[in-house]
Amino acid sequence: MNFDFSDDQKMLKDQARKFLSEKCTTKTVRTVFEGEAHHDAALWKQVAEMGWTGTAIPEAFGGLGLGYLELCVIAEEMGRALAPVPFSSTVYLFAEALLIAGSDAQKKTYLPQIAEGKLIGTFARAEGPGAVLPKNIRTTLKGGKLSGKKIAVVDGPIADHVVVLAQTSEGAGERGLQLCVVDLKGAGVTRTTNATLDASRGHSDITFDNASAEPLGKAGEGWSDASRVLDRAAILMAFEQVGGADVCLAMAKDYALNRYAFGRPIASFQAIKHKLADMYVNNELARSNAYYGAWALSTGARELPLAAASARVSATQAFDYASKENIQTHGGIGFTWQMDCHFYYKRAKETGLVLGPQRAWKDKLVTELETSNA
Amino acid sequence: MNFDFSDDQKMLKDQARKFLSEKCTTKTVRTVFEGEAHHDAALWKQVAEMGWTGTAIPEAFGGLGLGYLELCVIAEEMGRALAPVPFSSTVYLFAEALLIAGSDAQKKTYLPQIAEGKLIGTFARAEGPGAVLPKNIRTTLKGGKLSGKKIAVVDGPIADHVVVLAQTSEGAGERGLQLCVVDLKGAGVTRTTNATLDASRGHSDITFDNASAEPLGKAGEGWSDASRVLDRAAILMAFEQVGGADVCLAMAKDYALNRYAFGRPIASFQAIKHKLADMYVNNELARSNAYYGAWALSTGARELPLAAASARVSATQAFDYASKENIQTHGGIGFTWQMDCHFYYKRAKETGLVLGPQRAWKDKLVTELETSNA
Amino acid sequence: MDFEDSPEEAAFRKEVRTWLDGNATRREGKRKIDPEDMENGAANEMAASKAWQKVKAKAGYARITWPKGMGGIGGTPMQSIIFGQEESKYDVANGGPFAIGLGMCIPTLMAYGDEDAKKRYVWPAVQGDEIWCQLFSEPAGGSDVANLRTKAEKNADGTWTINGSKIWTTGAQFSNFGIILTRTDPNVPKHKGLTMFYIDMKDPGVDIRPIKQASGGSGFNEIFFTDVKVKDSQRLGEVGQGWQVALTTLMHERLAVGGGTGGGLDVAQLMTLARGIELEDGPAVKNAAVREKMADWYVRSAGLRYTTMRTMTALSQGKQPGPEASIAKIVVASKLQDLSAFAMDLEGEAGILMGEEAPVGGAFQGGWLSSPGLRIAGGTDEILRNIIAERVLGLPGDIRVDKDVPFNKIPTGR
Amino acid sequence: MDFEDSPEEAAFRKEVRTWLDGNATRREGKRKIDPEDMENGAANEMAASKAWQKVKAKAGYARITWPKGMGGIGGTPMQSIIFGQEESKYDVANGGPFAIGLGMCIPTLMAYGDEDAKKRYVWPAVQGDEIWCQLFSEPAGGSDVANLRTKAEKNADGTWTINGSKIWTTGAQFSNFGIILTRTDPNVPKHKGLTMFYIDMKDPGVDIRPIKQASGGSGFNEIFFTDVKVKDSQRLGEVGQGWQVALTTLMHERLAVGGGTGGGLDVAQLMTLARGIELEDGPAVKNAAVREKMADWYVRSAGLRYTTMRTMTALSQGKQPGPEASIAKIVVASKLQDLSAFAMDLEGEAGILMGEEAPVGGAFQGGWLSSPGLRIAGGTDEILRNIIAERVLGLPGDIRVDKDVPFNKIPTGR
Repeated sequence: MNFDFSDDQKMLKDQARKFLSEKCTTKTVRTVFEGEAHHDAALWKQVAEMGWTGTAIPEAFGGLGLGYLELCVIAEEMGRALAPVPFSSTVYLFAEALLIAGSDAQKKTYLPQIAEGKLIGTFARAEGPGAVLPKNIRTTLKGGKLSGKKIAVVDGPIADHVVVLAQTSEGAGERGLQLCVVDLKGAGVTRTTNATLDASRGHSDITFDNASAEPLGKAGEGWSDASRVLDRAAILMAFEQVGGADVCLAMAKDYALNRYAFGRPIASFQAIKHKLADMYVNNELARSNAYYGAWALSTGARELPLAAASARVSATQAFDYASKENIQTHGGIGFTWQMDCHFYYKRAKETGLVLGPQRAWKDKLVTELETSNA
Repeated sequence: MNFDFSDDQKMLKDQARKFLSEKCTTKTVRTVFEGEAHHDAALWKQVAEMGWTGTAIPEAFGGLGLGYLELCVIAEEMGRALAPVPFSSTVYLFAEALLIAGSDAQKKTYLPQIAEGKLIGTFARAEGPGAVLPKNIRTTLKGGKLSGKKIAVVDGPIADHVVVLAQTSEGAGERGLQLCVVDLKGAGVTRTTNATLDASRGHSDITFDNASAEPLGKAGEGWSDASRVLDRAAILMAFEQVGGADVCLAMAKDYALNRYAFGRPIASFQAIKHKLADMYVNNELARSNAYYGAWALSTGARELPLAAASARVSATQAFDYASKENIQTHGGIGFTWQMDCHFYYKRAKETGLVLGPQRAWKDKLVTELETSNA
Repeated sequence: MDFEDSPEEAAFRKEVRTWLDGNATRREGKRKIDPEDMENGAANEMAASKAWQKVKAKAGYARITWPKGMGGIGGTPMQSIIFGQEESKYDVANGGPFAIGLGMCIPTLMAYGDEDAKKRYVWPAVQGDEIWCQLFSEPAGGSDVANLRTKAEKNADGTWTINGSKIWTTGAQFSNFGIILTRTDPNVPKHKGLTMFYIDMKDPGVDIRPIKQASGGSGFNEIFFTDVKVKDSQRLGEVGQGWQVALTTLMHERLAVGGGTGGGLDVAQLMTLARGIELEDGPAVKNAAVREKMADWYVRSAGLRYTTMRTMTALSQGKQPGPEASIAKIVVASKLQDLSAFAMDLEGEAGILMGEEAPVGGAFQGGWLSSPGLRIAGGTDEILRNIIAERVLGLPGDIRVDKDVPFNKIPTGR
Repeated sequence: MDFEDSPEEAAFRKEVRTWLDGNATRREGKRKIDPEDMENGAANEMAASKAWQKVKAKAGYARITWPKGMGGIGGTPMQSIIFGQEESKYDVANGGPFAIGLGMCIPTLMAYGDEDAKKRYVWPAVQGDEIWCQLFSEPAGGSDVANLRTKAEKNADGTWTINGSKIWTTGAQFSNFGIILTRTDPNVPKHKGLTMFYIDMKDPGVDIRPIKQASGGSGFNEIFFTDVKVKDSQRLGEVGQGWQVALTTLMHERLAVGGGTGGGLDVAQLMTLARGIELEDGPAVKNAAVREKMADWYVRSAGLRYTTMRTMTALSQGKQPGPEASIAKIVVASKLQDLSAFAMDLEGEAGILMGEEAPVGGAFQGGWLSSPGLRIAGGTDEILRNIIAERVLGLPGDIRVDKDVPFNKIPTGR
């Protein structure tokens, strides 16, 4: 029984924390949040130089070939720092889509560029509000040409390429779905930047009008390919969420210990003590679920889909609770723009929706349970 | 604007409380709870002598003809006292079924007996676990003969008559449903007493084997008749539940003020203070919803079904919370048999299930909302 | 039990309607004003508010419960509720900027100010020529309001000099005057060393800076006072009696804020959304999880609505209102946060969008962004629970370690 | 990261299996014992427990972490977990009645008892001949354990006389001995006037009465002591040092109780129920509200399961276990109450039925009835949150008004 990260992995985590605590302060986050840019290009460059974008990419494709456990510890630190860089979209989504569905040639084309930090990639699935269902995918792929519209694509404004879930024959539902890669600088692609809750990340609607697209994986397998991508991304994102939730708890604790009311630290009032205890419980449960996800991801276990849904739901709930009760613990000052609390409140929601809402993951989780103890 | 009970109604309430505080102590409840009997016959006799069973029955049928607001204030007191008598089954269910669907002759036959306390009646709908749906009503009524089985009928062990929801032609669903009255002492009726959570009330399964039954209301209208009965009963029961919830709050408050830990009343710890504040909020909201139900019931307003569902859901939630957190406030001693806390915990659940579960009422509530702001 | 006016109430309502018909025009639906705008004092709306206030003052409808000639008719609380119900059906700018001044400051002035002050300030405030703000909260205060540090020092000539800062002040930027709670003696226990004054907000020593909130808006201000001179005649109440004076003022505040309904965002809007959204098992409005939530929130909203009716009934019977305001804010603030988050989850990936791009015009994102503030402003959830526990249920107060301790000896954080 | 045994662990597991195969028979599914019965000491199960305990003691598997010859093999905590995992697959009565004695009482005796006492009591307890119980809680105590009144007064001949009562004692009715915390000096602060003894539970002055619980069972006892004489040699630790001694004992308790999983009633059983129940919109297992709840509870159960694995990993790395036990009980107890109530609501009118008549044999009614006790026993939800806040997060303790106050001057309720 060794349900823990190795000493090397912990060392990598410490390095990542040290690096980010220097290069990615909340001032860094605030600059992107309040500025025009959708990410911190300098930080992104350095992250790539550290080799992090290639952590789980096999050496054969220019990566470090370290594996997913290493990527998990880095993800947690990126989450703690609210790093305003297209890491999750490029590494958890785009790169994984290629690893799952890409041909050898496609991997050779794109993965090395990701490892070198030369390519920002993302993933586009939703076309409107509500559940993403096979029959609701109206973006069509025909003869290498893509037409349709995807909404709220994370890092859309700055991405070079996008993997798109598209329909190859109207009305075919799941049977007709296929993934494809599109160069966003190519003809027939229009991007409109979204106004979103979390301005420290960029999002955009992307319209395709006969844009050139190269198929990724087989027609008819687009839905299951996308699900596998999301399962992996959900686990990595869960580490970002757990990292963020832990920072919220630390902020709330630090404030409560140093803020005095009625002559005593507010941390001595049970209303605050028990609030923070609940945060701690949620965060620990979320961390443990994320660990199980990490194990499943790193071993490619059969339990991966259930582990992914559990990690996703648990981490989303923990980050939501910790980020909102951190503001509450701070009181009025915590709701001011000048404080950092709201960055976490907003990132909690962004990370909780960008890979699909809790609701959908819960439904998926129970479906997995039905089959597992059927 | 006069959203309150009249002085006369309040006086009636005070009388009821005074009467019950003398005649129905928790010792009375405990005796029934621990004994063989399913109700306190002496108390039931006195309740009838007070005329309470005829409160809302028109004078023409031997009642006091006071109206539903008067019945509501009495219901609240019965709920406070956990009165172990077949009041709700006889008055809210059986009598209302007759008032809603009975012929003049039927009213003349049964209502005076109820007013005089000579008849215990009840209402039987469910035939198994899960939702009660028209297609699940398999008890059949043919040529004045009833066959089938109803489960967990409240006060079944002591009732003289029962109103049963039955199917008049297999597979007809709602179109075939009809209510009917059955004499439980008649041939073809078998009762098996249930072991239930709340031994201060009796429940039984009732099997009908070609038992004589007189139709009540029209065939095809049984479902809507039953719904109307339940709407009225839900409002009256909500007052019982609000009464019970308020007692739980009072018990918790009294204990917390007089129980000392660490040299101070436990009522001075925020964990307890805020728990009781939440109880208070829930109880006030439930009371207000119940008042609205009382208004709708007494005026026969169009909003009755929505008001009933709201009162039902709100009161069930309040009583559940207050009864369980009252035990928690008491700590270990509150979980002992010798204390009264558990009577409320169990009655909260009994009242919350006997007219159908919260879940079903919530669904009904939203259906009403859909039509109202359609 | 009925929802009808009593004969007297009906008569008054009729009278009010007649007057309103003669002085304003009815409108359908909501008046188009952005509260943020309002708070920032958008000039035109401000002008309209002042004009309408003047008309009401002359007719005695500005402060119905106040005496004749002071903007009132010596009416009952019920009558002002009735006026409010009717007024809300007309296209008028009703009262935003005057609520605090007339609701809290002027009553305090009337209770503790001298005759000259009343002559000078009450009427201009009533008819909307002058706006007042309330200056109690401080960065170090928060839930512990009396823990304030703004100093007022007495000068040789009998005047006072005020230095310090206040925070969370609504409408300071367009206020003419404010009542300010200051510390005049740090050597006595917290509540004993306070004194109340009123000041001229246009004094050069008063520096007003808007506070940007997490939601993006700036409804509140932080205010810095540098050597602000005030006459001793601007003192309200005795030296050292400031806390007692403040209690008069605060009595009204929680009721005022408590009214907040979270912008009316509720189950109705959730249902509108749910009707337009498809989930795995069909339309969201038919989804059992959505229906369960809608029911949970509906019974809480309905419960509050009918609790208010019980309060109004008490009022019309001449009784004191209960603690409903505290209940309302506890219920409404968390409901707004939970309901908005739930709706955004239904919207899915589109849930992160704001404004016009977002479903229902971003109503839920707006509610979700403002809800943390609603859970804090005018008493946090935790303070309100304490208030219910202590004032309604009569449970003991929290253990007080700062009791009888001189203010300057009370432990403070970093 | 893996779930495999380390080579050493694998070797030990193999060794244990071999031993078990030689001394017991494997079984499928759960062993049929009713915990209530167990606690009431059903004779046969008790005999079986004692017999099996003797076999384990001889082999050194009774207390694996203890030294050779004392029922152990000087093993690691991980090794006792491994033994437990393997033992649970065999049809043996494993250890119910000895848990408290060996887990709490005997370690205290070994730490504070004299050599004669250790010689006399340890081995009989280890091999199950003698059972011990723990006598700390009192009616006046509850969460405030040190607030106890049972008196021990020193007699002229150096012996002590104990009078008073204890409550919530598990297994007292079949215990031979107990360790008891008494007050020997009421004139000093609460924690300073306590002294620990061990006593003979068969003493005529010991009156044991079972406590009937709201759930119907009687797992606990109330015990009255009338002039119970004990020798000074039965004192554990110095006079007045009883609280320090008790802490040694209590350290273990919360871990013990915390393990409680609420009878294993969880999402799996809820799904079984949901598969068999029809709702308005079809099978309950397909109902979105039911699915949402199943997911909510599943992630909490799974989170606990994997948290335990993190703890075991820490153990196998020779680290101290964390505060998971407190987390476990907070999560499990409320989940049991909520999940059971939810299931009963699904059952509808049939939800009030108990036992065989009820769906799933009344499993959920049973869980619902016992859950309030689980939220209290071994530390209430509120106390556990305090423990996490103070011991894990390092937040300040509650304000202590009884600090430094002589016990007999501390305010008490009616």
